[in-house]
Amino acid sequence: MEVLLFGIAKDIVGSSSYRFNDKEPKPLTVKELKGKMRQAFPELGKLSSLAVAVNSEYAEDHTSVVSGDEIALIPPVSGG
Amino acid sequence: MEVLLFGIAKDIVGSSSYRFNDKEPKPLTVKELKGKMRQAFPELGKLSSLAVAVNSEYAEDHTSVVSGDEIALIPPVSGG
Amino acid sequence: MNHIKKIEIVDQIDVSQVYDELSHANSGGVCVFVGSVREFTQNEQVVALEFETYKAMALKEMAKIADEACEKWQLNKVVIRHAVGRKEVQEPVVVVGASSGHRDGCFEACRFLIDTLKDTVPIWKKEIFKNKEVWVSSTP
Amino acid sequence: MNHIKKIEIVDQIDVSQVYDELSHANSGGVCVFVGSVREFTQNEQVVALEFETYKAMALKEMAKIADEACEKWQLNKVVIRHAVGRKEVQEPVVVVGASSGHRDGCFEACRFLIDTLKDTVPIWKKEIFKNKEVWVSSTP
Repeated sequence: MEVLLFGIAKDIVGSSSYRFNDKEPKPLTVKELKGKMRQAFPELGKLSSLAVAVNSEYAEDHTSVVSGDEIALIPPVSGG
Repeated sequence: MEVLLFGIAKDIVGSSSYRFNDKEPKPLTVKELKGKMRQAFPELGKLSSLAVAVNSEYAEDHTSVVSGDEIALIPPVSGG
Repeated sequence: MNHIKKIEIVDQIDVSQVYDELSHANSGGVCVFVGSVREFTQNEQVVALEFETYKAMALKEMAKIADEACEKWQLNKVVIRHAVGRKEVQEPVVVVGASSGHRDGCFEACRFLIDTLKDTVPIWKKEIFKNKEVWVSSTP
Repeated sequence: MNHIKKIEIVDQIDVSQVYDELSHANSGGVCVFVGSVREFTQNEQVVALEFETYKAMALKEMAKIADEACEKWQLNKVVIRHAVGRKEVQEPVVVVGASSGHRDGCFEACRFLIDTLKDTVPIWKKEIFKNKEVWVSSTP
């Protein structure tokens, strides 16, 4: 399970994507995924917001995630 | 004393300016001028509004007019 | 302050130039409104519009509007340009715009410019239909 | 309906093309907003901005905004175009616009387009100062 990273999230992790270790239990929901990412990279917890997109749509905390989904962390957007 | 005419006022009078007859008493104020114009051309009285500009500024009813002023009738504007 | 305001009455409007006129290093936002000839007015097909102006006075009134906008909002540039003569369907007849540090200012100013222009500037519009011609707004 | 909406993420914005894209025989009004790089942010001199996007998602979100605008207002054309990469002071970074029969629609829609874009579209802006770089809005 891979997570795409952009903006400050990419800087914090130091890479444009993050792959969950195949040996650990995978997150089953968006909420679990965010929790695991914040645990691994505490700086993510300091952002003013952190959303998750599943298959390029904003996802709710309860949305389930499976391997094969295109998952992305969405730090605070600032277009325009 | 000459009055510049535009838009529908020009069409009503049939000319782009109107000259007061030197023999009649001249209007002394904007209000008198409008009255005399409406008397001469009753169709002017049917417009939704009729303003007067003296020296290319909107003038009040009580503004005085003298020969040599640039005077214009301003029918309802519709720019844009 | 006058270098920031561009006030013109022209025969033909070139819409592509206006952004360059409004662009400014301290402006994060530019808002432009372009009015053009619509093909239908109240379900009647318009052939063309014809604009006439009392030019000396119109330029003064347009300058007043630009001044007032610059007092109300912090603007870096303002453009007010109106066309005269006959304009066919889809041709631009007026362009107004403002640029400002943040977007609130330029949006509000741009709206103010066109609304006030329509209220006060001595320009007259004749709608030319197939079988008649009408001076807009002239009768109640 | 999709022919009326133009949604793009590009390397470089050509502001002069947008009016032609929005022009329409049934539109009496076109409103355009252009966002550009300001030289100063809170009194600090900006060298450049750098924009990054999650393109597939950004295009979807931009399309949703255009759809929503077309539901709220009667629009003949909509453009939403954002630039990515490094942008110097005074360069355009975003252009949004709408055209409609009357001016209310295009003004309100244009404001909605840029406000909503800034809220929802996954685009990130890094301010590059002389001695530091900051991802905008990322921390409280």
